[in-house]
Amino acid sequence: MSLLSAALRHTGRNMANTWKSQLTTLFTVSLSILIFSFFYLAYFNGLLIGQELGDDLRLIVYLDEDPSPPLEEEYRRKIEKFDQVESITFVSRQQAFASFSRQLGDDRDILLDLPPDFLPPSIQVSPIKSLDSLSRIKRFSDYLQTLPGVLRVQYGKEWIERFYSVIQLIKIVVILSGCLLIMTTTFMVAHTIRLTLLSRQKELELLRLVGATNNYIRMPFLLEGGFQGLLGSGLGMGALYLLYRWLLLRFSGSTLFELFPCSFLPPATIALLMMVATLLCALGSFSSTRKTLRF
Amino acid sequence: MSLLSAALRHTGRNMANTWKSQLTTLFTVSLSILIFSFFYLAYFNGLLIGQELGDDLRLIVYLDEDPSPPLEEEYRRKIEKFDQVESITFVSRQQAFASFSRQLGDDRDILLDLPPDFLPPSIQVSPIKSLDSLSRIKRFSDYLQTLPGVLRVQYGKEWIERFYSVIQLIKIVVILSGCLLIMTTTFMVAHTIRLTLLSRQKELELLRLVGATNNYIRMPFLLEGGFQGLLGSGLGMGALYLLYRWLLLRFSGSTLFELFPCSFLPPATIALLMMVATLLCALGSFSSTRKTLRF
Amino acid sequence: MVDLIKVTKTYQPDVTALSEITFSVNRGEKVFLTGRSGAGKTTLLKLISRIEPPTKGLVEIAGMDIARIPRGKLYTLRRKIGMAYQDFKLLPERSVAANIAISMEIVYRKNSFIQKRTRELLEQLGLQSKLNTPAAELSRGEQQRVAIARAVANYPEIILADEPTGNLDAETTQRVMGLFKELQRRDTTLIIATHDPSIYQEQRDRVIRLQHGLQDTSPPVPARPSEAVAQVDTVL
Amino acid sequence: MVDLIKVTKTYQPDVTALSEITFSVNRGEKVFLTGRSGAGKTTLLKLISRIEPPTKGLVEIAGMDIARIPRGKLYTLRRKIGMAYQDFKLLPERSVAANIAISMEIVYRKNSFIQKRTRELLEQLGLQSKLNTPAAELSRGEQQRVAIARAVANYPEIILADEPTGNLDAETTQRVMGLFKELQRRDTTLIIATHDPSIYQEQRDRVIRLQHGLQDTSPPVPARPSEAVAQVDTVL
Ligand SMILES: Nc1ncnc2c1ncn2[C@@H]1O[C@H](COP(=O)(O)OP(=O)(O)OP(=O)(O)O)[C@@H](O)[C@H]1O
Ligand SMILES: Nc1ncnc2c1ncn2[C@@H]1O[C@H](COP(=O)(O)OP(=O)(O)OP(=O)(O)O)[C@@H](O)[C@H]1O
Ligand SMILES: [Mg+2]
Ligand SMILES: [Mg+2]
Repeated sequence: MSLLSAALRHTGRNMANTWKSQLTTLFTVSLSILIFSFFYLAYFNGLLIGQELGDDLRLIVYLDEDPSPPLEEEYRRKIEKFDQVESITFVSRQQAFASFSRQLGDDRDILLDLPPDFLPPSIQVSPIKSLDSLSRIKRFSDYLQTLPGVLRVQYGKEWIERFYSVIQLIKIVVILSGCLLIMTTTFMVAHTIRLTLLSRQKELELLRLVGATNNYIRMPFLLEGGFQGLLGSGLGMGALYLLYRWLLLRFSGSTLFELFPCSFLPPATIALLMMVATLLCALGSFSSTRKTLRF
Repeated sequence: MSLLSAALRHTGRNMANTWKSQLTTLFTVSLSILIFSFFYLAYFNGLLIGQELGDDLRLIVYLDEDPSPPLEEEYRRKIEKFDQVESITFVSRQQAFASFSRQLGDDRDILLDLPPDFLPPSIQVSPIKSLDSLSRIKRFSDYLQTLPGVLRVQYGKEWIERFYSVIQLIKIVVILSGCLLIMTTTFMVAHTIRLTLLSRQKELELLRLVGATNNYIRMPFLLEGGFQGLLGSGLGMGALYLLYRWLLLRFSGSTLFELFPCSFLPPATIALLMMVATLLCALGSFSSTRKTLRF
Repeated sequence: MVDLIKVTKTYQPDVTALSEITFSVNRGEKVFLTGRSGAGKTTLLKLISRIEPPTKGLVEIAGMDIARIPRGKLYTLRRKIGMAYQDFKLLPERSVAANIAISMEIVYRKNSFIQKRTRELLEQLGLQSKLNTPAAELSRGEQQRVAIARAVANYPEIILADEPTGNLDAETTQRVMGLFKELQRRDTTLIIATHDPSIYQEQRDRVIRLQHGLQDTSPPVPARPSEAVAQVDTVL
Repeated sequence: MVDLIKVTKTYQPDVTALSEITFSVNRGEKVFLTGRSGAGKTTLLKLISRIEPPTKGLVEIAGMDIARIPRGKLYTLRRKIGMAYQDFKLLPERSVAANIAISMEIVYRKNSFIQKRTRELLEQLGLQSKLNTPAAELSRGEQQRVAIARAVANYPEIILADEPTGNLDAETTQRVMGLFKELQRRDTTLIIATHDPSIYQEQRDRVIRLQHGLQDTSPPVPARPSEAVAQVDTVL
């Protein structure tokens, strides 16, 4: 009891005395959290956008004959056995002709002389979405090619390849910068703690010499670290939210946000990030005193 | 002369005495440079990829008649007046039919009954590439629509919009993270210098008290800062190069690097970055002593 | 209360600060520790408060071998001992009152007690007006008195004073010695390291003399002719 | 050489450390500055070396008003003055030799000179064996001697010694005083702040007495009866 109240008193006094360096630490923590969660948010939304972008991704399997219903069932079964798909649509000769003429628009007169069955029937397969689906789609296409009665399998190969390349690039950038940033953050926090310790080394040694218990000496560090972690991560998250709102506003006119749904981190993630930050700061600060309490 | 040699001696001794904190500083500088140049490299290659990706970007202007050569000249003149273009190609009815039948491949028999002029002639316009061209292309398209004899203007609207959205997203991520990282780097370097100063404050004060000139006191800091900046940025660049080589190797099998040309930063940029880092560190270190030399 | 048996202390690599020191101090006794600069006085005090471990030999406080105290329980020893360090070890940014309060705060003394005791000590040492001055803004002699006040504040059983009057004039020295006498009346054990013969010459207390780390058991030689007045030391 | 005219020093907010001090010290003279703890001795020395500016009054060194020296030229003043600080201001991680060398290195003395002078001083002060020991591993008295050695090493015109013998035993004090005498013979001006009557009692030098920041011009009263032996001070 008296330990806790003494620790609280000490923490308060220390923070009041060294508010400059305290602000520095707070700023460091906030910045680190901001950077980290910014990248996480970017990645999170990248995944969302990736899903959205992949929506019209489908394989078109041209057949030589309109399949009979039992054959349709057979195709469906075989396709579903190979890989998960989102939907399978059968397009008959008529449907193909109708949609082609719709696509031609004002030029549809040119089709007048053509027999309505000059286009082959097809199956449109939409595979399940994932960010690594490029090779899967290739394998899928190869498989479909082997099915009986299949003329040709077609998909937006170039478009898909390019799109997935871009997504892959984003992923690499995000992961690598994530690693670098975790390093930086760790480093900065360690640095800040070292600075704080250095400025209080004398005091810690003295406390030890006059007979304070280890807990008495370390408790204020635990509290201080935790407090800074909590406040810092709160500020960082706040800054991130403001940044997010600003971006939404700034680009609300552009096609970017019309096309893609953007969303902020879910509350559970925010809570988790803040908790981890608080814990890390508290423990980091607490354990950093170990070296000083040798003798 | 004696000043410089004394300063060199001091610098050497200081660095030998405090090699631990020196290593910390070095690591900080390296990391900062690595992070910064990594983002720069990502942005740099993003631009390259953007150019590459935009390559098949073109507007197709359908005409009602094959234009006569003077009309062709007229079109060309009008288009070039409106905006810079990379190329203008005229496609006659015949050429359009030929390329359509090539596209159909094995199914070309269906065209046998059609007259070879059932497709309209067109002009294919490739605008100059730039990363902000989406709105420009829209305006271009609107303009072309107004030209006499134009049936319809077509371009891969969706594809372009999506592609530019992704590029725009990358741009935002890179710019924002760039800002955050510059803040962080500045902060870390200031932090490190503060730590160094703190550990040498006593010495600086003493030197001042025994009658050393300001230059004598500060020169070692200048040299030390410069040396660390040079070495640190060199190491950072080295690390970036290794990272780059590793990425190339790691993804050499994937489509990413088959599609896009990837290149390292040009030597001039590297030299510039290193020079700036060296200067900044030297000056930062030098000027940080100002406060200590008050009395 | 304090017993040293054949204690040797060697600093790495080859400085023998103390060799084979043996003496004991009873409860309530006041003992002076003298010797030339570098003789090992400070080292001896550090051994007693276990700031340094002895290389050889046994140090006992109240019959307990202090080398046996585990690191986590060291505070029990340190609370018994009040040490006025030769280099003071004050916290420069804290006020005089805060510096003195430290030794009482760590044992959760009441605030009212702390304030009363602080004022009383400062008055005794002539520092009333400096109560709220940061320690960095004191003269050396004032700092020295604050260090002494901190050491004695919580009524420790043993007080180790290392050169407590090195920066003090004669009159202030008298005040400090008065404070020590008062504590002695409360059965406090005092060990005072000093090179100033004037503070032990006139007293009937025991003097332990060190010479290059060795215990000097020869009868004391007057350092300067004018001081050879009254040396009543009972060398052990 | 050193002239103070009606010098007053007030520390913010309300500590008057010195008021209206006037005296002058001639070249080659040795002057003792005494007074109780907190009387203002250190403050006075700080004013002379311009570590602190006076609140009022004039401080002249060699006829020059030192308040007029621009900040960038301060080193010319500081090189004339060697000061042994009361808190030593040694660099704890550096060796004894390196600490002493500092005052010579800054004026680009030759290495051979530095080494010779360092050895000579250490021998004179009985510290030969500590040449390469880090300053942090010295006893306080040893540190004090190193501080004195650094102050005098480059033969400054003026030496200010602040309590140079506070941590020294009688015999070592003699060595230090011997060193000072030798420097005086080289026409060095010495101002020594001390509270130890024994080091000025026996000398024929002038004593300046401070009392609560005021100059005490009354005839000196013996601090302790046993010391009222021979006080030959000529108070200004
Ligand atoms: N930096 C400072 N700020 C405020 N007050 C100060 C400062 N330095 C000294 N003082 C005060 O000025 C007065 C004179 O101090 P000074 O250090 O000159 O005394 P001194 O004669 O050297 O004493 P001692 O013998 O104890 O060293 C003291 O009351 C002291 O508290
Ligand atoms: N940490 C240390 N490392 C190495 N040697 C040390 C250390 N501390 C003290 N010494 C050496 O041990 C010897 C005794 O030192 P100590 O501090 O005990 O002397 P002292 O009697 O207190 O002297 P003083 O009167 O000068 O304070 C000295 O020669 C000193 O140089
Ligand atoms: Mg000692
Ligand atoms: Mg003083």
